[in-house]
Amino acid sequence: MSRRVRVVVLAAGLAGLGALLGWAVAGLPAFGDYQGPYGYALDRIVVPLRHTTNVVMATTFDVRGIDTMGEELILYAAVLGIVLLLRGEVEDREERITPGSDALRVGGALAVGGAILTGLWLVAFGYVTPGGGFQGGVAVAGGALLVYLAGSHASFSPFRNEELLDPLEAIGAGGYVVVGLAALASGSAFLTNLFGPGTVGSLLSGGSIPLLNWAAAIEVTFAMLVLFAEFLEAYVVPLARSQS
Amino acid sequence: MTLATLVPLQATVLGLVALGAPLVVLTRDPLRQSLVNGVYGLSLVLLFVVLAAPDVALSMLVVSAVAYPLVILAAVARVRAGRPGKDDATVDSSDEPEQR
Amino acid sequence: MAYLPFAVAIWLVVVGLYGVATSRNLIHLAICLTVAQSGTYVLLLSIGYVKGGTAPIFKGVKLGTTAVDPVVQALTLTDIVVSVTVLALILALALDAREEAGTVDPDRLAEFRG
Amino acid sequence: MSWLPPLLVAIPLLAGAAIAGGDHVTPTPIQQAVAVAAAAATAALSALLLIHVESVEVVHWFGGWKPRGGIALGVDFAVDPFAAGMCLAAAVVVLLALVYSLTYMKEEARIVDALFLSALGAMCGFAMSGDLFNLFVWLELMGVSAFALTGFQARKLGPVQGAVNFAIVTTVGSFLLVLGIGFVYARTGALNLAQAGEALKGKPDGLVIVAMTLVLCGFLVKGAVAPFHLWAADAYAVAPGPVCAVLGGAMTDIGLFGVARSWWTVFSAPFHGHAAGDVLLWLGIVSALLGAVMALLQRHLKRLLAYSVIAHIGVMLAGIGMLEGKALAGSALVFVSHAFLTAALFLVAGLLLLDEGTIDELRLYGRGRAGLGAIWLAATIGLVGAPYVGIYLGHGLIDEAAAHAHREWIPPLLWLSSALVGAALLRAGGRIFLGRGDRADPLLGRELDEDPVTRDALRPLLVGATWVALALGVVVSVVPGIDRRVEHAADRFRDRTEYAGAVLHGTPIAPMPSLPFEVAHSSTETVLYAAGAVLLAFLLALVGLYRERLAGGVASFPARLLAPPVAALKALHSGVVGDYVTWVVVGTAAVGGAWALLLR
Repeated sequence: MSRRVRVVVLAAGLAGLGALLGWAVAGLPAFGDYQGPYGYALDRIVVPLRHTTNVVMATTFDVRGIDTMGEELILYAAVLGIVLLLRGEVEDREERITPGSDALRVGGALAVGGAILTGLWLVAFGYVTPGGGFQGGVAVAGGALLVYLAGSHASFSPFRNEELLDPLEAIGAGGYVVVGLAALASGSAFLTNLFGPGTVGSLLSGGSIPLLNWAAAIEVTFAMLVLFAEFLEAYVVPLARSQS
Repeated sequence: MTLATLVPLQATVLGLVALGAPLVVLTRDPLRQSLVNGVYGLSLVLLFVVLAAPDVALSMLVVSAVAYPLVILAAVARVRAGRPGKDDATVDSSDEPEQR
Repeated sequence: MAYLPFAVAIWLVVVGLYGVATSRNLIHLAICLTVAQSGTYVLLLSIGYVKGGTAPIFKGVKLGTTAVDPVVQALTLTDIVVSVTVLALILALALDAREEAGTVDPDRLAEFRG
Repeated sequence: MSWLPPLLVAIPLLAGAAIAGGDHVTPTPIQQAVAVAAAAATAALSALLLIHVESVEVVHWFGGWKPRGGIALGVDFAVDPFAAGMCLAAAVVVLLALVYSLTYMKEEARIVDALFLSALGAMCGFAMSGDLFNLFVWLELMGVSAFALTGFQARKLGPVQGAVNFAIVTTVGSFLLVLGIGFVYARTGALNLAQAGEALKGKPDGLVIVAMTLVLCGFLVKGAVAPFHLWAADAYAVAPGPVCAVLGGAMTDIGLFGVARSWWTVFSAPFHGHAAGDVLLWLGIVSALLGAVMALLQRHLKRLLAYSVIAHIGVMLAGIGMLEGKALAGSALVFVSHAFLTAALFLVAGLLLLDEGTIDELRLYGRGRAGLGAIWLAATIGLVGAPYVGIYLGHGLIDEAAAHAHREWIPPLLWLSSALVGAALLRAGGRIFLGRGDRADPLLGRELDEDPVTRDALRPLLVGATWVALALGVVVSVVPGIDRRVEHAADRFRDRTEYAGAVLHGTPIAPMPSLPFEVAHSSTETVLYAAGAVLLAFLLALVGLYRERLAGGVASFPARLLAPPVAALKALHSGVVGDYVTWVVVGTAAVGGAWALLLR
């Protein structure tokens, strides 16, 4: 198809798709009138059973924990794939190192500390208040990357060490599966919550939820680090310099 | 927050999101687009907050403030660095005749 | 207002798909994909919204308070992670395209046809 | 035995993580042993599960969140013979591909083992899952593993294009699926298939029609059904042979499993009669014929095979779309045989690349080794469905179902598709292994680049894996008692009430009657159709080989007549992802429109 024909055909198709979706929406209850039983039941069952106050995270890591296992492995497989796609071609790259100014370093270090602390806090309290392994993991990885952006390349190098990152990432993804298998080995269903529910709304609530939450956090943090490192290698620093 | 203030707020944020999407799509230069996309991401964060979904809002926040920009900017930089001097990463208006 | 959020969700999907199908740059295309996907987030969250409901987090909120649906929020979280991974994968492929073909224009990548 | 299903997912996924994580410290042989052992264990456990579920439905509720009062709280795996059989087929295909890869894939690409395993875990999860959103998660995991497996040889334009088109089109397909899931959830408040089906009983309206369109089209994109199939040929053309074996043998076809599963557990509840199935039937027939014709126009072997996969997927979808027990059983048998035969053919293509450095039909003229030629010929005969070989029995069951439903026009179309695919494969085989026929054919287009294999592969191992795949695919039609058992399993698969009872209330299912172990007999029509198809395949192959040498008038007439439609078909498969996305959008709108007209 030439581009012009494509746009015409596409417009017709999108009009049709839009009409279909509109037809479906007309059959929905009005916004805010949702009455489905699933979420309602979870809102009432989960807190007494698990003592975690964040029902979304309890859903993510316990009630529908298998979805999250799949999700962690999606992230894992995607990062493996990206490594496979990108690592080959940048082998002969030259190392480009820019020493940052002292002020930049101090500021960078502070920002890094802040981001990493925020990330860890998000992970730690994820199943009590908003937050969780994914959100915290991305924040921690982002914080670690600020080191790189602040220009002190040397201090970022541990975060680029494949021999360190790959096993850690695998421990996060595999750890989730192992927690699931542990329950199976003890005679319960896969991913059964094995520990007592603990105190309502505290860090000791939720049984296995904190374990899975931390496994996810580890997986996400190191997946993101590998991801960023693969993409950023030797490119962002020159970019930052050329734009400053 | 009472319903009286929440509903107009939701409508406003929905309007922002609805306006943001075509802006992102129609910004054809990837570098500029990643900035517009960042702003669009923040409007989504606001929307999720007013839809009582703080966890999703947080996710969207870290994704649109950390993950997307880092990956996109790095990709843009690498695409541009690929062939020095010739910046055809942003060529999008070159509607040269095609034989298809 | 009764159907506005759903209409916005459809709009996002349609606009995003338009961008995907007409894009001349894989990076642009990948971002358009995330826009279309954001339509799915808005749809899911709007479906599970309950008027006057609090967030489904019962820290300092009495159990049994009307809350919005937690399930759609869990689904959206997964959906967001998927979107990040797909974006990164497509960008990695775009970089390969740049490397091997010297272009990131999907219309010019047609080595195979027929 | 309810502890078994999660293992089919956990074992390959954990092994995959361990392999990739230990990449820097573990010696290669150990990694490879772990990969092969994990796939073998998955296959063995699948077989065990398959035997066990003959007369029970194994339901596993993750986290022990059992349903309360008919409301599913957690996520379940519900395993019937079809699900377990799907796992077994996928595990065996992946196992063969892994063994083949040991010495075939590039040394630095060892991570592919981990990706193979994550794809296997995802396929098993998809086959067993009883939850809509969980299906989406496994579908994504499959996709993400496959994108990288497809594109990692990206040292050329082609692989990049193939992987880009694959990734973008299937991602758009998954948006459709998520939207559909959202609408189902909005209406029923359920993500569990059984519960959603119960809630939709007898309530067909616009929302349900659209939800069905989106969910099924999402799966059809994955299943490479026309007009959603365009990505497949590009992706297969560039993936290494063993990856293609997994893609074409199991991972694409599994999209149809999603169609069948979601139809018979959810959408068959609100919709009755044939109207809904007819759309699928026609999509299947169009795919079968379009794929077959496109296969005839290829000279790049993996691209040819990709279109052959599309054609056979069309046959399977037609069987599903007839909504009959026998026809569904036929589709399942076609799937099993096709999975192994296709894998064998892709593995032969990989070997040709290893031996000769190319997989171009014309460049390989007379260069293929005789041993490979034997495999190629046998697999082709099996894929046509000669009497009692390969997909024959599956075809036969579809024939019987068509006769039973007084739709006698269906079988000839499906057999024609098989014959055309067979002709394409035989023609390629004739040139490559016998060195017969014209040395040029303008209809086949230009040559495409393919990187030669640079490793010292252990050739006997590769040939051995290929023979095993061939043998498994050929014998399917003569396994004693297989037809009655698959039919029984198909009837169980179609029984929504029984499924819902087993999943939501733990009601035991009806026990399996004791079925005899005898080789299936098929109707006279089927024997005739099969013989005719084989004959037609050979005739057309000869025409394809000697077209130029035929008397001037005979040769030029069809060429002149065929040129415009051939050009149009080739233009349709433009290789441009924008076009593909456009067709996905148009296709979805058209399918939804058709259902809107038929079902209201």
